[in-house]
Amino acid sequence: MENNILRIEHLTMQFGGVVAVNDLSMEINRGEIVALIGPNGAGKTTAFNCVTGVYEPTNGQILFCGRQIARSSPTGKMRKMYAGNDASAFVGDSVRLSPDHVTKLGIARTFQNIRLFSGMTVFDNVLTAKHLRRKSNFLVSTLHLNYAEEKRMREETWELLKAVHLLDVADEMATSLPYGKQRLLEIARALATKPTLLLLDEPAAGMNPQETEELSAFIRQIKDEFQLSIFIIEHHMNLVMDISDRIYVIDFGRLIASGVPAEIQNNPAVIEAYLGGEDQ
Amino acid sequence: MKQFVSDRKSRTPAILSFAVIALFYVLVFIAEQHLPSTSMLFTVLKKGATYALVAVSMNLLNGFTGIFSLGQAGFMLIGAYTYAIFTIPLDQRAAVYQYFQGGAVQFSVPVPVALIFAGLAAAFFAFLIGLPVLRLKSDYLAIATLGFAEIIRAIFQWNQLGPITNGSNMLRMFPNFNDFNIRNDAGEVTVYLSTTIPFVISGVCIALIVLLIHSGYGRAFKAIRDDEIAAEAMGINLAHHKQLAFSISSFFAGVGGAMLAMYQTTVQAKSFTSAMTYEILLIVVIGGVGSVTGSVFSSFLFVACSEWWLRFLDEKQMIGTFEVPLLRNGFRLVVFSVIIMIVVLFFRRGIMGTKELPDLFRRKTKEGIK
Amino acid sequence: MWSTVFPYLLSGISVGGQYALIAIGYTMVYGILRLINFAHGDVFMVSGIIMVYLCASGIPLYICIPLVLVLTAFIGFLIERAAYKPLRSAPRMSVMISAIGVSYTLQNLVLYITGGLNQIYPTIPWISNSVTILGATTKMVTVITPFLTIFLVFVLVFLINRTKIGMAMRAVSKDFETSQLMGIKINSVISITFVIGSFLAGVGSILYFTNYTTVIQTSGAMPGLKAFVAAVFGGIGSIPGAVVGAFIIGIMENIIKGLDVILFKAGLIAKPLGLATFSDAFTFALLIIILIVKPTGLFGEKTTDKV
Amino acid sequence: MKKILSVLLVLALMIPCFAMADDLPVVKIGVFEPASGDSGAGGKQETLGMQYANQETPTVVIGDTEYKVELVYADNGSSTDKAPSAAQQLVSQQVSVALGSYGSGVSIAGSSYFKEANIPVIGVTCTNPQVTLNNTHYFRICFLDPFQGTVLANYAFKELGAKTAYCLAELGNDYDVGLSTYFQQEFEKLGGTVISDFFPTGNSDFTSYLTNAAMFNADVFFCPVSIAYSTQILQQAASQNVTFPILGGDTLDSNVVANAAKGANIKVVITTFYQEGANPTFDAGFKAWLNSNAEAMTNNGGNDMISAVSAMGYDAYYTALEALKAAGSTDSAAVMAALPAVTLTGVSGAIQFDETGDAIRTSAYVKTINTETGDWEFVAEQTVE
Repeated sequence: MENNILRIEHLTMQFGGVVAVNDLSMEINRGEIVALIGPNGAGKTTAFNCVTGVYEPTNGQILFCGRQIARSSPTGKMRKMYAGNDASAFVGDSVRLSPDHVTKLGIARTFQNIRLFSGMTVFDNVLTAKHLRRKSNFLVSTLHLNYAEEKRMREETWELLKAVHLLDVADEMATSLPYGKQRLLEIARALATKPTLLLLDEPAAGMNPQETEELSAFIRQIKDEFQLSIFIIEHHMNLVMDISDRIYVIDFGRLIASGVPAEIQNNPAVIEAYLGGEDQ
Repeated sequence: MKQFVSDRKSRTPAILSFAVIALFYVLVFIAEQHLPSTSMLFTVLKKGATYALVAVSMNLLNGFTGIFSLGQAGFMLIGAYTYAIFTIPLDQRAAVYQYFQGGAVQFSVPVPVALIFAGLAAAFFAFLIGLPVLRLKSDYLAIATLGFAEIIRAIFQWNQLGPITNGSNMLRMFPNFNDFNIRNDAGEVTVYLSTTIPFVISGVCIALIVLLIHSGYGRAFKAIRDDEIAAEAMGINLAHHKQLAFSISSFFAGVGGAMLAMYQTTVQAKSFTSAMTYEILLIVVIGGVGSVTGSVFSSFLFVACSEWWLRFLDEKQMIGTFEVPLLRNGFRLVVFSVIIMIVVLFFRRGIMGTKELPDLFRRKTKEGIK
Repeated sequence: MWSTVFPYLLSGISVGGQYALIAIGYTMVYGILRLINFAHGDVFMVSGIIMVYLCASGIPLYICIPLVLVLTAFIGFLIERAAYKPLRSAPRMSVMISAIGVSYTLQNLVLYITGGLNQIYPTIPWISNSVTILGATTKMVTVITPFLTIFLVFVLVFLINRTKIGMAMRAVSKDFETSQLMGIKINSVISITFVIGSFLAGVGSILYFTNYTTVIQTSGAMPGLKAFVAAVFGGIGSIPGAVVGAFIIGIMENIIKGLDVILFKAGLIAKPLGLATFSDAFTFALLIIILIVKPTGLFGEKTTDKV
Repeated sequence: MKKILSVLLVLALMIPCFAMADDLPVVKIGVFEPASGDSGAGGKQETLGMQYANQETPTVVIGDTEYKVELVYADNGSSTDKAPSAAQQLVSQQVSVALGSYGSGVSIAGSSYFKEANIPVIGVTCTNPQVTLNNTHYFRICFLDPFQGTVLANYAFKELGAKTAYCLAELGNDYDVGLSTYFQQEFEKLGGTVISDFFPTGNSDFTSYLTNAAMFNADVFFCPVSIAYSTQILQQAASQNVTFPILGGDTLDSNVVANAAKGANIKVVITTFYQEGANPTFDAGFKAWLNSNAEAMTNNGGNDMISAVSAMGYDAYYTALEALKAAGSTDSAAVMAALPAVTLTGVSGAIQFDETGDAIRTSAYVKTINTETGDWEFVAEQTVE
């Protein structure tokens, strides 16, 4: 089977008149850490939401391990107001998998604005994310006849928490944790779904330099430990340059550059976009 | 120590709570044997047990899955009718279906079976209703379910369905709580069970709900309550799980309805109004949204106040020759609703908040250690 | 055929007008607080009770009527301050529950005061007189209701579009937090909303009870619920929507009551089916259909929640 | 703040119940009547009869000891879901016998609780046969719906010459539905046609139903509904200038209804148990009592017109006393055993129970409203053999 795990083709996402993502094409190979960077409002998170099935793309298709998880072309009102590039390519039967389905296939994500289960303990947050991998139906698990499975899941959860160094706070309420730990917990929760591709949306946001240091090490560690490919959105350039194998840069929804960190660092277009981005 | 992670807390509180509950059941049984069966206490206990089940089933939706449904009365109605229709003794049907030549259903099933039927019927309707309605957001969902309850009520009252539902007329003569008493040949009661059995029924149901809440599916429900988007991103199928919660909740609401029928000894569609749903909702709120224990407590408290403790407010009371002012028919309800408003406004977390029975002991034991 | 349908149409339009006046209260409050004010129907009922007692106390009508309206408006204001203001920061569900609590309280209070007996509503001269139009005899009020309603709606719309407070209202309903930052006095705006809503409910109650003449603690529940359905149907938050919805529901409901006759006369059915049973249920069926087909209602503008 | 409130809450719950002190031993008679809801007015008027009788004869000699008769009230709220707890209340206070209720539905709903505690109940004006059928504990001093339905049907068909009748009943009200069914059966037997319709509880817009009747060219509009609804129907009928007479059952026999029809251009005919003037001494005494007692006056709807239900309540009270005397004890079971044999000449006529526990009644009063004065006027005494 082909070696790219995620392939985005001519992805365009348009809200009313606003084109958030415009004709974005990119791919992620197995075992890679790929970063998507760009000024605020460049459409990075929108791209994530398209991949994870939160949004239905206006145009384009997304393949995961060679399987279509989204494919659509402008329809209805959109056909008139469509402002992206060629809409001809993907006419015909559209595909849209719901977020939970996408996760089941093996794509897990974290959120830019942390979305932990506020009413639960750290431990339960992670344990809950194991729900989708369970074998037993609801009658069996209601009557707690799936003792073995439950036990296994608890042990796995325990391992995960150990991996992210949150074991000591396992019984705290998730929302009572400091910011940095909450982000780690989100990652642990994502890992609990047994993904092959992990999407990290600004994992270092609100972390101090030292925590960021640890984070980059940590990301590498989990990548190897869980044989992941990682797709990351991040503003911390040091982190990005440090960990990513390849980088895509978008500005106003358009892809303006791609390549290995070294190339990106001294790409005039990128610098311009960023400086421009900063100025506005 | 691995497997003890997350329930590192000692198991004693749980055991203690079991002990307390068991003791309570024993007390109820003993009391029933020795106190006069006419005592208001038993009315309260019977109705309380019924309401407890319904309240908990509503809490499963509103408190644990975050679905704000106001359809409870409708599902209770379905349960009550199903139970009644299937249990009215054959020789009584002619009398009950007096305007419909004894009705269409010409068989009756044993009580336990009928109870399960009641639940299933309610769950089935819930499933159908859920398909379109559960896509709606918070208060739209609430009002839509409320609407469905009203529609169900109208359908059951429709004369054309008379042979089955007895039109808008009362269903009665079906086995009620008193038929659980064991009688000797002379017809005197030897063992009183008319209160214990309802306790057992609703006890079993509530236990099942608690088990569900603590199962993986229960966690999934809570996840949906806390953050739908995150839950979905963790691979939880919203539609499927909401549908599940809705149907299960309705199943138990249906059983509760059947119990209410047994308590009232007659069933009539027109009494299952939205007011009934509001009453149950208030019980849930007073007990604490998201606490099974709370719902159970407040059910008994609510019933006891409205049926028993505050009754005296409805009658003239004399202290010596002085007549206590204001006391007359209806005053009880005024006091009652004022109390409720105070709870809603100032004790928003209710009696228990989100605590459960074991937590109470847990705090105690902790203090003990210190 | 027409002569068959017309009388139902007539009473439909009149009851529709009365629903409309209640529905506006719902829709305005929802527009601003995103709250289903379950107590609104009971405010309507209480207004009726006040009228009964004022007249019984021998105060002449021309004083009673304005007094009732003022008092009703005041009650609306009071409820908001007592039951909703303290919960400004609380989750929406608990505010909604508080509303249910208020409705429960009002009903029980009236039950206590009236002793649970139906109160006969005072007959207001002229508008209680019978008139015959196109062969259908009815009360004057039936005829004037729709016109009065439309008139009041126009006044209201003017108020909202032309005056400063109206502008504030629109701002608040668009974006609560921002308008707060912009220095709009949220609380006074909300209070005024409740006052207007209750005032209209008061007018509605005068018209409604002049038609249906008995008031009891539960009189408010059904009209209230239906008015709310009307508001949702028309697109909650939109005043014209509420009015249109109310008229549609009022008419439909009465058509259903007469459906047996209409079908019978049209020779479509051999004998009456007792379809009148569904006169209430139909309203809710309508609600659910609209919610599923177009959740924002006929005139409601779309709201998107951010991921 | 919270502290204080919680204390208040506790207090509110803790207020003790004050007991009355008295020298004579007390025998309790339960009054199982609606004091609120749609039938509230009727229930109160029925209760008035009992209260009057009670203050007329406040004591009774049972065996050889004199007892003070205490009326214990329970409001069944005229709804079948409130009735059980009201019945429970009376049962828990161990009444020797209960009276009531106004409205058949609530009587049926409460029945089984009295049965379980074997306390006898004397139905006052609950006319649905189902109340006493296969019950050993439920008795009744009024006539039954099949009888009343027959009387009404005959009157409508023969006296009013009606060929088409429009029946309107409240959904799920056993009294309404029952009576209109029996009316329909008899009326159709006589060769008339009947259109029957139902309105949901709490409905207040009857214009459409009246229109229905008109559209079906009904010659008579039969609405045996509770006072709350009948008043509205009459007024809306008046405002629609309906041509057909309005026919009703015993529930309409109330001054509240009469007042509602006052000055309106409508014809109202009903059947009932008692007509003012049939027993002058009772009338005089009762009116005097009403006028001396403000609360009673308001409960009677503000004037001293005598409703048949009051007379029935009065008779029910004395029936209960007779039963207590006959039983020779306050034990409810004994009273139940004694009741079938009890006979009494009440103000509403002779009372004697048949084997099902129903009073043997063969005549009903037909009344109409004089819309000028707003009074009930005697038309005829109908007898069906």
